[in-house]
Amino acid sequence: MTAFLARRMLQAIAVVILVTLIVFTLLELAPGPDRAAVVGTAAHSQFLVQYLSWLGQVLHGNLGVVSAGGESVAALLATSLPRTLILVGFSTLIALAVAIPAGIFQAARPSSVTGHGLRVLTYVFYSMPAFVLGSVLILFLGVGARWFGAEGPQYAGLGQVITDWRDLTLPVLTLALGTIAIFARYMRSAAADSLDEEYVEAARARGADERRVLLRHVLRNSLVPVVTLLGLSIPQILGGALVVESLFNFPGVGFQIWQAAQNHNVPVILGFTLVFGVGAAIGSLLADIAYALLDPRVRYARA
Amino acid sequence: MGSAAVAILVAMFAFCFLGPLVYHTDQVHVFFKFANLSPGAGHPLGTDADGDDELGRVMVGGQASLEVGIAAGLLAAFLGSLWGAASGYFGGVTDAVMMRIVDAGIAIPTIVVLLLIVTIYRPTEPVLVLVIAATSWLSTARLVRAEALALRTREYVQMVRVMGGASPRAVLRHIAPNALGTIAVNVSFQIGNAILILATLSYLGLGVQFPAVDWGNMIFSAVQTISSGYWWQIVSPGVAIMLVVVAFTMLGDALRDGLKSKSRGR
Amino acid sequence: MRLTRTRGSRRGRGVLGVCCAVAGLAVVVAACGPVGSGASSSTVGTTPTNGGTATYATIPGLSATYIFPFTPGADFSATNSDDLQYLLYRPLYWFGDGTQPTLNPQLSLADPPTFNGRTVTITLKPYRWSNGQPVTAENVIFWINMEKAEETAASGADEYGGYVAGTFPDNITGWRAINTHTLVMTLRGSYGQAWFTDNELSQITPLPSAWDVTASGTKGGCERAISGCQAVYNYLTSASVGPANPVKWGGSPIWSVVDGPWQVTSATAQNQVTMRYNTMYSGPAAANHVDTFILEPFASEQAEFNQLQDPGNNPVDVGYLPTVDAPVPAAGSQVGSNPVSLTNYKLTVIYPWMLSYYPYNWQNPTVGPIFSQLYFRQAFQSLQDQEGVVSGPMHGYGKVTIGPVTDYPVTPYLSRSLEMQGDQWTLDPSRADRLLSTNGWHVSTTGGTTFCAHAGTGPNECGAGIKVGTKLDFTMIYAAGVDWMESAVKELVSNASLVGINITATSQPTNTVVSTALGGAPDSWELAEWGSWTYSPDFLPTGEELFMKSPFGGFYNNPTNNADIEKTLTAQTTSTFDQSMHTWQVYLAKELPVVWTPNVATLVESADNLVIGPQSSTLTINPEDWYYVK
Amino acid sequence: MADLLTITDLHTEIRLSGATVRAVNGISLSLAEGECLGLVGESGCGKTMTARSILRLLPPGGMITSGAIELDGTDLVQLPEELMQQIRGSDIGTIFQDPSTALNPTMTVGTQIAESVVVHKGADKQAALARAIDVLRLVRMPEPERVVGQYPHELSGGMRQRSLIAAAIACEPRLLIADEPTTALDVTIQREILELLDELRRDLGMAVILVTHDLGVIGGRTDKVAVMYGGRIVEYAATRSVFATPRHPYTEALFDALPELAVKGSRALYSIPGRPPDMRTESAGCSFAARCRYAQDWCSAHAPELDGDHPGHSYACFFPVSSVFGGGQAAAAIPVSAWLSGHDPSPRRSPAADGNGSSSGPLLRVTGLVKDYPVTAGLLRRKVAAVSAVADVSFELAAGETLGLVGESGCGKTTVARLLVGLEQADAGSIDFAGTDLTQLSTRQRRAQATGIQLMFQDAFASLDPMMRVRSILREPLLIQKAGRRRSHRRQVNRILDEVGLPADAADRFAREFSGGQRQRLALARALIQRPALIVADEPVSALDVSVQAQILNLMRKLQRQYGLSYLFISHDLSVIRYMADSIGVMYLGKLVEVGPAEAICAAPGHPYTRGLIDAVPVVTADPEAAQFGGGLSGEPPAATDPPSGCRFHPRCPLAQEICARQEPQLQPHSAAGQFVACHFPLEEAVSSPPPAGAADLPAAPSLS
Repeated sequence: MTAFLARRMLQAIAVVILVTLIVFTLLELAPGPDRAAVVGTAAHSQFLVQYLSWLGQVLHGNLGVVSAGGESVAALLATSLPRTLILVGFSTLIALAVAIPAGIFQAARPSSVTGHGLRVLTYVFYSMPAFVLGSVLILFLGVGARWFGAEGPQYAGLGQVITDWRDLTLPVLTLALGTIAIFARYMRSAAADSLDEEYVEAARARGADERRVLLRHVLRNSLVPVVTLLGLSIPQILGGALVVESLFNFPGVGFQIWQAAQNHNVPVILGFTLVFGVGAAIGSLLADIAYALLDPRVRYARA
Repeated sequence: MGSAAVAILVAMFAFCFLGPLVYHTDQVHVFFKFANLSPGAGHPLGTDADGDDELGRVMVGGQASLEVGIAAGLLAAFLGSLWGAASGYFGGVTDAVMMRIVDAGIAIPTIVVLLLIVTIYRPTEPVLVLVIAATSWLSTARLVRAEALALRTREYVQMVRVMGGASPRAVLRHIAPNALGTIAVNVSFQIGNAILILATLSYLGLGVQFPAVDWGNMIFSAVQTISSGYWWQIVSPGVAIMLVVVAFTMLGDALRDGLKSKSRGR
Repeated sequence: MRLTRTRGSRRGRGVLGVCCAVAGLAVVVAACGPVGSGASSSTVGTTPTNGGTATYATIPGLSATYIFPFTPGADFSATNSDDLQYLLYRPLYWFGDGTQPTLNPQLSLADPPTFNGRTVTITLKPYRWSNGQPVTAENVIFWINMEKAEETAASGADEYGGYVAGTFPDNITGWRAINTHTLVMTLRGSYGQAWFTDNELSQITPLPSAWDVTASGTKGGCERAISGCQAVYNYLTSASVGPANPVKWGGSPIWSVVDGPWQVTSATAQNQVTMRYNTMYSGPAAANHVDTFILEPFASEQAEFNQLQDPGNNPVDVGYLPTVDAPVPAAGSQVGSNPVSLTNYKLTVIYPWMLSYYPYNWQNPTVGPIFSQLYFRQAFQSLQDQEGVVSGPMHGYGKVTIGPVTDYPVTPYLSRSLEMQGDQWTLDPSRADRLLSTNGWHVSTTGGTTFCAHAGTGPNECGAGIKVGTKLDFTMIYAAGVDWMESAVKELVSNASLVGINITATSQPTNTVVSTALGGAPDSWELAEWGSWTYSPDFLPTGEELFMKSPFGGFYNNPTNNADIEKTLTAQTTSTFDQSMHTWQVYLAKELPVVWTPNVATLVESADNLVIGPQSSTLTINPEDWYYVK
Repeated sequence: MADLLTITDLHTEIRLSGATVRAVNGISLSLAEGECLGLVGESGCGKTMTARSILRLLPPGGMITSGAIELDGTDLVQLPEELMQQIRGSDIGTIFQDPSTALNPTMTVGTQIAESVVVHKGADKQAALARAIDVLRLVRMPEPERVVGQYPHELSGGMRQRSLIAAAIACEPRLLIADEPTTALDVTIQREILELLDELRRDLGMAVILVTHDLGVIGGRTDKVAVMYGGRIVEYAATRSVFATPRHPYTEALFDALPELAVKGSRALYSIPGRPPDMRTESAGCSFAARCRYAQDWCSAHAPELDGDHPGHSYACFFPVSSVFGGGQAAAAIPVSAWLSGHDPSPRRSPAADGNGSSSGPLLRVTGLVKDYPVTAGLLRRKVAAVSAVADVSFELAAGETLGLVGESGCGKTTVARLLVGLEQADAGSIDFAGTDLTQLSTRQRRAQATGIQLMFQDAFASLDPMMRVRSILREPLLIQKAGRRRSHRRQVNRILDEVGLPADAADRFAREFSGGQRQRLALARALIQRPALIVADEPVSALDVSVQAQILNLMRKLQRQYGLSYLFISHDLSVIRYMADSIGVMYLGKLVEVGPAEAICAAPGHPYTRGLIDAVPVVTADPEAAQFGGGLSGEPPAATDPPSGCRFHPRCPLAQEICARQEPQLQPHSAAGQFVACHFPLEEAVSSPPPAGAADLPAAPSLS
């Protein structure tokens, strides 16, 4: 297990280095002044020299500055990242909490009315761009019914952001619904595969009822691929957060990237992309660890 | 499921590409005086904020959505398959390096890369195809590599060596045709995805540029006035995009189920 | 010049159309400005109350980021100056009198300047800083020294965004305090009084002595000498910006010294700024007013509109209505009804003091010769459907532009005859067809591109520099994210196609459009639309910044016009100023140096029970006069 | 004794979208307390569906349409699902065929064993685990306290099956349904498991239904047998009676197809022609009529009833066989070694006699073959150990002969096959084939040599490209070797199809459209089309039903005669090896422990391991005592990463002494017959009564002659 972890971590480091390279290459494509804002005095030297100097700055926590004489990218990040984590965290938890039972249900009762209904809903949410979904939710649940705020929480304190459920609901819901659709489709297929396995038959033969079969046998086995998907989905979810944050005026990382893109603020885009990339690499690492915890075969086989 | 999906797709293709031959509208000129008319005589689906007939516009917009979506989906699947097959085929260090590149690419949110590229290049249809494909091929690469690795150990592939055949034969005659099923499934998902990405790009103002139009920017324009009650502007392209994306996804699901039962042929 | 953002209509976007503004010479005449309305259905009493909190939504995408009034170009925004700095640190002269963009003696720190040949005398009113010290002539010199130090040091420096090379403070040779409250400046030339007041003195914000420090508690020397300014500047700059500095604004020993009616009590890293009423404020105090004022930033108009529709826990009391969401007013009325979803607000309309147009690139080697032909500009303006854009995508909230001086709000600067004439170039493709056909062009109305059939400079010939076969085929870049602008461009492309003019339009971020048009190579663009030019802090609508071979005017350069403008700048009396303004604008209106586009209104929503009075066309706000009613 | 289970006229159907499969078509049977019933038949005959019907766990679309299943007087068919759940696991225990898939990989073994206790007895976690340990002890699991906390993948195949049995009996059910409990296991373990089931049945007084396709498994262990065919019971009687006088031609055919019995005669194995009936359509007559060697016109028009001419032995046939099979010989015990050493006079070999090839040397000579697989670990994937898959193996194979390689799973026999066909590179040793050392060839030369040696996999379906039509599959070797002109290929394909007994139109179909036996024919056809000298057949019949297995074995022998082929025949099943092979190599953990002429080895194994393998082969007998015959092997081979020192077999060897752990024995001549044995203490001849190898033609047992 430790060897597996160590090797997996080395891979993650390699991925992070590659992420920085890709980001830096993208930076090379950017117009000159923007590049200078990031690489500083090294702007005229060789690509590799520039890259290493930039990497050195990044390692010292210097992601560049937002604008001449302005705030540093790192500082901007420090204030916006926790918000995004709240948004993404809540939505992902909700998505998992809904998608897992929904997927299992669809697999267990594929031809029931509820099963068909869930399937249709899954397809609908899957095919709806986040900005449409968010706008519709605002129109009906926010502006229409006045149940929830049409704008994300604006508080400075994270504690207040979390407790302001009225304003937090719609952004979280928008992001969650799209994520649910992705996860539920996957969960359904994983659970259906699991239900076909002989050990399920064996459990039934031992007198386990449907509940027990689904909860004790199918759930954990079908979670294994879903956890992998979760790890791979992190960048996608963060990308979704970008649309949701701008729609709900929620000043998180995605929002800042989006603003920066509008203003061609390359240092901000690059700095944040780098952090996203590193976050995703870590997420994928965590998913693999979770995978190993869920599936004892991995734990031992790779040890 | 699969046949329903095909039926929807055929209908939507006919609607978008043959529809304008039957239903003639002026989608080029702007007539503010006809703006925001609700559905009725003359405009079965109403008009948009520029006075264009919504029904005709959904047809024209669908052409761009379908063209870009299909081209990007196919291209992504093609690139990803090549990369994945090469990675799985060479194995070893090459595989490790190629897959880490894919991992790194996946780690960067697609939308951010799109933002960056599209802010540098003017988003014309070919650029959008390239850009969407350039960010979507990664998942295919991963999938095809896994498939290639699995296929490489299949006994019928090993038989080629027993019979004295060389590796290219194993790849071309056995691995490739058998991976095609998986790739076909992936193409279907990729196309649906590409259409959605295109729509999201419209939200960020980076989608197809006027005078071209696609469903994404139709929806986006409509979403802006969502509280003004012009429901037909959002419903028409919204239903169209949903039908097509759902159909491609259903098609993929159906193909995958079919593949699954085929591989259990015993 | 100042970067502001028009409240465009595109939602989900942070970046909107840009307006730039530069100083001019000004004489003040009355006109009708913004119009209030907003029939509100709810039952609100009329008894004024004292106290309360007013939350103000800033312009979407532009939050308060810079508290030091000596603001660099990058932060030189309407939000920073109008909504934050002016409330804390009053400018020497206040522009915006009622709805007119003219000097307001009541709100100014000094009496109107008196000119005597090349000297100007400024007499300060007895204002006090919140730390009890008086506002003195030294405080004004502090600013002038600072500007002298920062702007002459390095050419092209951007330390103060309102600076234009060759103008203030380059055009004064001396300045000294005669006594605590009186200051005399010596001018380099004999400038027009209106121009020097409205476009030059308008920049000055007196700075408190408490700021003349190089570190906390270390006295600097900027009030005394230019040489002492750099260190002070560095210190103040670092105290205004930098990581998480907005949070430090509240309670800062520097920024809490104010002479305006407000004082910052707290600010968040997300740029939400809370202010409290400054009880030491020396200016005119209203009988009733709110005592807390909050600036709430918004990323997009859509988010702001959603918040207004569904106030939730933190209602916004004053905010903006996106044009796309505004119902079209009934014929004849200036203000329409509120959207049905906005129940507790009343709608007010401001027509900002600005000019809307977009330039031809006169310098472009390929299409410049075409743009140089007056018949072509006439034909092209005939394809611009100003009325249609106003009634269409602007939902009725727009005003047609007829010449280089804005016709709404009506000011004394506007020529009566021009105003009576109205738009001489309303949409008329057949006129465009005629103009082109009679000048040597083969006009295609069937989908082809019109081309020059007869080269030469004679009658019925295309004109100098245009070869046979030259096609009317243009590229146009325009600012992304402004709904009405996009529709207008679409319609223009559509109209142009009727006479065989082919326009390839591309939307780009506003900054890109602006930087390309202002700084790009001559052949890098042909037509570029970013929106409007806002007259602030240079409040006179004179043409020297726009039409004298200026990048803002597409490098239009015409000797007659240049001479006309010079006359306006040197006019010594109000009547000669107005006279020369009228002469100039009548000439230029015929010249069509740029393409006129309609001005779009700013739609303000304010809470039913909050009285905010008529809002200034200069976009400044006076929350110290706002009060709640019961 | 009252009947515990009574099934009356049970009909079970599976409704698919296009058709209805009548999986169980009116069966009736009964089972008393403590009784053991064998349910026998080919795949698809409905035996598993019968078992599933009792449990009421049918696949999607499956339902019991009529009939009754009474367990102790309660009709299970009518029972609500909740009550049925109470029966499953408590009154009825179930063992599945494949312990590797029937155990949940993400749950500990203990949790799964305890599951029924938790469900039915409401036991808490602690008590349930305690019970799990008890039950594990009952199934003789070593170190049960440790095993309860382990996951299935940490256990060997045999231990997994023990766990599965433990889970089935945790609630001491009164009825145990064992569905092919040993098919997926090695012979050695199969024996242990069967014995365990026997003991448990006696100790717990359970009734057992043993579902199997292998008559060898039920012989001597069951009280009665129900032979199923086409969803019906065609013969139903006491085991002894069925073994003594099978009356239904189908039962008889099953016996005849057994290679164990076939060696005795000079004839080829009997194979049942055709395929099992399509259960989607109902035939008017006897469903076996189409494949029956005694069928008359009458049979295909009328369906026979299940009755008998004397009580206790019923069968459904108009023309029952009486003693065609030779009467009572199966009734008595046939000592294993006796039939294994049986004389086979079939003239199937002797290449020299056939005039085929020179007698200058063997076709294949393998010398000192070694293959290790590295085991990597740690961060840098350093090689920390090696799996010694093949360790210094040498043998010879003459042209036209068959060498049988036998051994438990993991003994390295498949690796030998892969080395021979070039799928793996040997680490040391030489493979001398027709005068060329294959290990010295370049890749290109090796490819060209590939014509000479061909391979058949166990899983024929997996070795046939699912996307290719049969014609392309068969033509591929010709294309690769650029053999002949393309025009001639079609002719060759058609001829080879004919030779392996497939119709010409098979060429245009896909592999998935064929049955298991037909697919193995296709694999054989592909191997043959290049006219190789040697075919390496890796377990070619172990996935097939007995009847089909017989077809393939017969075909292989026919083709061998026809072409003078050599076979390297790999199997874990000694009886099949014995039927096919001229000489036998016995492998254990990568080592060849015994090699020599087939008769000699079967008659007088020199190595204790060979002895154990022979003893483990199930005996086709109805006699319980005969079934218990012999000691067999206990335990399972240790991991090949860390093979035991000295003689690798010593930890399991009953005769092991101190030297065995210290010194590795070399292959030594053992008998005059050319037997070689690697053992410090080789078995003396005639230890277990069979005559010496040299006297292989002597009758083995009185009852045989």
